[in-house]
Amino acid sequence: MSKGWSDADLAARVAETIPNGACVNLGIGLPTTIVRYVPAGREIIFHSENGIIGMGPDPVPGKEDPDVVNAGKKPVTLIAGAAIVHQADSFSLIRSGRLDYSVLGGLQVSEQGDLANWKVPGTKGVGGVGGAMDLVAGARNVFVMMRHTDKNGAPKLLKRCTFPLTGVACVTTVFTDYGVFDCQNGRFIVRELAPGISVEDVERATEASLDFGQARKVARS
Amino acid sequence: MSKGWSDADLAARVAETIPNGACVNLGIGLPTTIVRYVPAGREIIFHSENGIIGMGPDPVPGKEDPDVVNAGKKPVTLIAGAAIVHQADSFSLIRSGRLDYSVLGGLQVSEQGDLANWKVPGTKGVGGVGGAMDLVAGARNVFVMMRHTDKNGAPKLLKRCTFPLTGVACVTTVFTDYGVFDCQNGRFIVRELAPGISVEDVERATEASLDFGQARKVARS
Amino acid sequence: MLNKRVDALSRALSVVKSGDTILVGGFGDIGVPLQLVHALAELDVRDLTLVSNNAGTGEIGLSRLFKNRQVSRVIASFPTQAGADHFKAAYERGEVQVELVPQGTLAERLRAGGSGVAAFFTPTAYGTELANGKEVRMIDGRGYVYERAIVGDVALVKARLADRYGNLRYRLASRNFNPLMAMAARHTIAEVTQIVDAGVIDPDDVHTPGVFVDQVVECGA
Amino acid sequence: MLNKRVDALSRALSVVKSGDTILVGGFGDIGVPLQLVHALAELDVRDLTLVSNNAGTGEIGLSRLFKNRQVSRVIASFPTQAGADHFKAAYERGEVQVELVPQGTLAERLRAGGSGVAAFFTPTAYGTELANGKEVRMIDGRGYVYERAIVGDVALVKARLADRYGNLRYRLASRNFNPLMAMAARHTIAEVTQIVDAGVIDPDDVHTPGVFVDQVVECGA
Repeated sequence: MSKGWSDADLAARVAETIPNGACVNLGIGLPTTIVRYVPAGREIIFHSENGIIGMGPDPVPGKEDPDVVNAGKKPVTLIAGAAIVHQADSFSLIRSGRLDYSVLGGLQVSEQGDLANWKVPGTKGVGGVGGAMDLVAGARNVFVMMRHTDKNGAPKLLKRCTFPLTGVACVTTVFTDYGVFDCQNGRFIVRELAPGISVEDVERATEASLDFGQARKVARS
Repeated sequence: MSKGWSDADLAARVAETIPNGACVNLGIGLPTTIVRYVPAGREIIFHSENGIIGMGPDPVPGKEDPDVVNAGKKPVTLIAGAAIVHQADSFSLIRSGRLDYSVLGGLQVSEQGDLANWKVPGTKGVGGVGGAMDLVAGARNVFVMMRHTDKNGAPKLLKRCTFPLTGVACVTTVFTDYGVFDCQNGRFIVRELAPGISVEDVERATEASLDFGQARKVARS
Repeated sequence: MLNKRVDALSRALSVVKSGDTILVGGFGDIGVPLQLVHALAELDVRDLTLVSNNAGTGEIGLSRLFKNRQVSRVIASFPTQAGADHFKAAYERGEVQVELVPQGTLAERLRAGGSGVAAFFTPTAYGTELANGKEVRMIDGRGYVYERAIVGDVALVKARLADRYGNLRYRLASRNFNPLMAMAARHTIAEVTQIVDAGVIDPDDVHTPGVFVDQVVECGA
Repeated sequence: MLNKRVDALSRALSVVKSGDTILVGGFGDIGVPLQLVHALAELDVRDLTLVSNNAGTGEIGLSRLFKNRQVSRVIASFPTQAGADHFKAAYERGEVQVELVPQGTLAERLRAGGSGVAAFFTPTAYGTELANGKEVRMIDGRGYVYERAIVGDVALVKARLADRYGNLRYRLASRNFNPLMAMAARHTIAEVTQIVDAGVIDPDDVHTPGVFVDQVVECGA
């Protein structure tokens, strides 16, 4: 199981992609760990849907402030220069294109860039959508961060999503334990393969159309 | 010319009508003087469309603050407990029914409660509407404060407005130098006549349908 | 003298009737007016429509309203968060209808309700099942969903500071939905940590102007 | 390190091109970023669409843009205020088209532009000539007018304080349209009295989060 990226590798890989000065929203779960991997010398403005602009590093244990939490209701900190807004202003920022990047988890991504990440059909209960639909509708770049296959080994990069959609043609790039995949013109362009992952590994674990381009050379060298 | 109310009388008469605790917007011109006539012991919250909630009395000469002005861009003061909001929140307050009273000037009012107060047809130029259309659409009670007739003696309480409308069926009560007129069910109910004004004076100076009710008795006694 | 202070939670809540739509501030359990909600759970009012981002966790807050079978309808973005067992049980018993709304759309519908805006077009949820049955419109080549304003009967909000006019100030990320709930209800009750003299909150520092607040109850932290 | 400070007005304004839509904060002359506007009047850019509540008075502020024949279109609620002689002359020369918008509708269209909301239904102006040719809709028995969002190319705003992130704080009623203009433009330049260190403006006291601001110029009072 040493093939491909660990969760920490993946978070670091996404963090590395985000340029200095960007405004970034981190979705619940794995994406929230990205805040730990910002390269030295780079300043990123982290936004949280509940009205924080300027989240800082994880709090020192015992120093958590109950009124400073992220979208997952986990304690966070504020940078000097943070701003608080109410939920409508927070989503004004999201929908009006002020988020350079939204990083979310995913259940399925289609080669058209559709994302499904809020509901598994057939599960009991009403489900919950939170802010995901607004984030994918509003952010300039939508990054999906997920395992390349589901727990049964079935592909999650698909020709068409079978789960209820979060957004249509909204995904920019998918980061998985297998590599980095740009979503363009109805196919995934393979930008990078994780260490130990071969072209064949990716082909075997992917249903969607793939375009290896220069990554094929890199992977085979 | 001692018949009827002076401008100051009129402002005092409107002020007297507004109950304790009401939130009130005062339009440009004559209505802004109402703030001087609030009866002792009564507390009124005065709103200004440019984002002030809680205007106080006129400033002491020489102590004007250039950043504290009313809708007419005249210097005003803030009470202890005032709040400032931006223009969108200021009009949220207006349109959502938080204004108990809006007091505006008028050019014409129809017996259906239509108000015309922003544009005289045939005058040169594009005109300016400001916040008047929002105020009459939003306030719970719309008070119009004006001379009973125009400068040529022509009636301003009409069967139908001939000038461009500010709002349709929006006026609650008209206060003129002749008296107080509630707009109800397609006619003006005369609530009160100003000192020295007779029923005949009002009938002669009014085109709209009038209902004197008990005011007729008062006027003739 | 105007004074919106009320000493007893139960007295403030006497405006609530069975069948009402109740708006409750908070995001997860952060910024929820717990004491007001707990006092509401003691009252014999049922068939409530509850509008809030979440639906309570564990044994506190909104959970109590579900446990007591007081809620017949929920409008929320994420009612199913971990620990929302009383909500889930009520849903499984078939007692509660749920309208699931994307979080930004929920915030915007409440702001519209508090702004006299009847409806709007948002890009969020276009092409997803949460737009099923809704009017859609192409505007400048992009798909938008028609969404209606939400107006509640009573809002329950939590703030840090208030004054006798009802001006409110929130603390950090506990602001979240509270200002929107306060705007969107016909009657707003604020549970606050501390009531201060009028003027202590600078006009530039008021988060929710008192004109949106009807009653204030001081409850400590 | 992120730093939105720019030392020269002219350098900040180098983003403006002929044909642009320019949003300018202020109500009358209060809160107008005079130095930015005066510097814009020195540049060889024309055919501008100007969105602002008013259109300048006397020889200062927006008047200069009309005097220099740089404006071909105005969207405003009250361009004809006393003293707006340069605007009036430009209008009479037939150089300037005017779209007259009720003030609350103007504020709301800007907020919508800054919120990713494409359009909305407002009760303001229903039944008046300012709704002529516009879509109307009956909602719950009341008439509403369909209004589109305004998005500008460049916003010029005036604030009291800023920090290097572009967080802004306004002073009293000079706030007015400034936060809305800042939200509604693709590029926002703030003229501020003073730039302070990051963290000096408390997160709860930020009026416009820096994510809506691209450049800050310190100009003194």
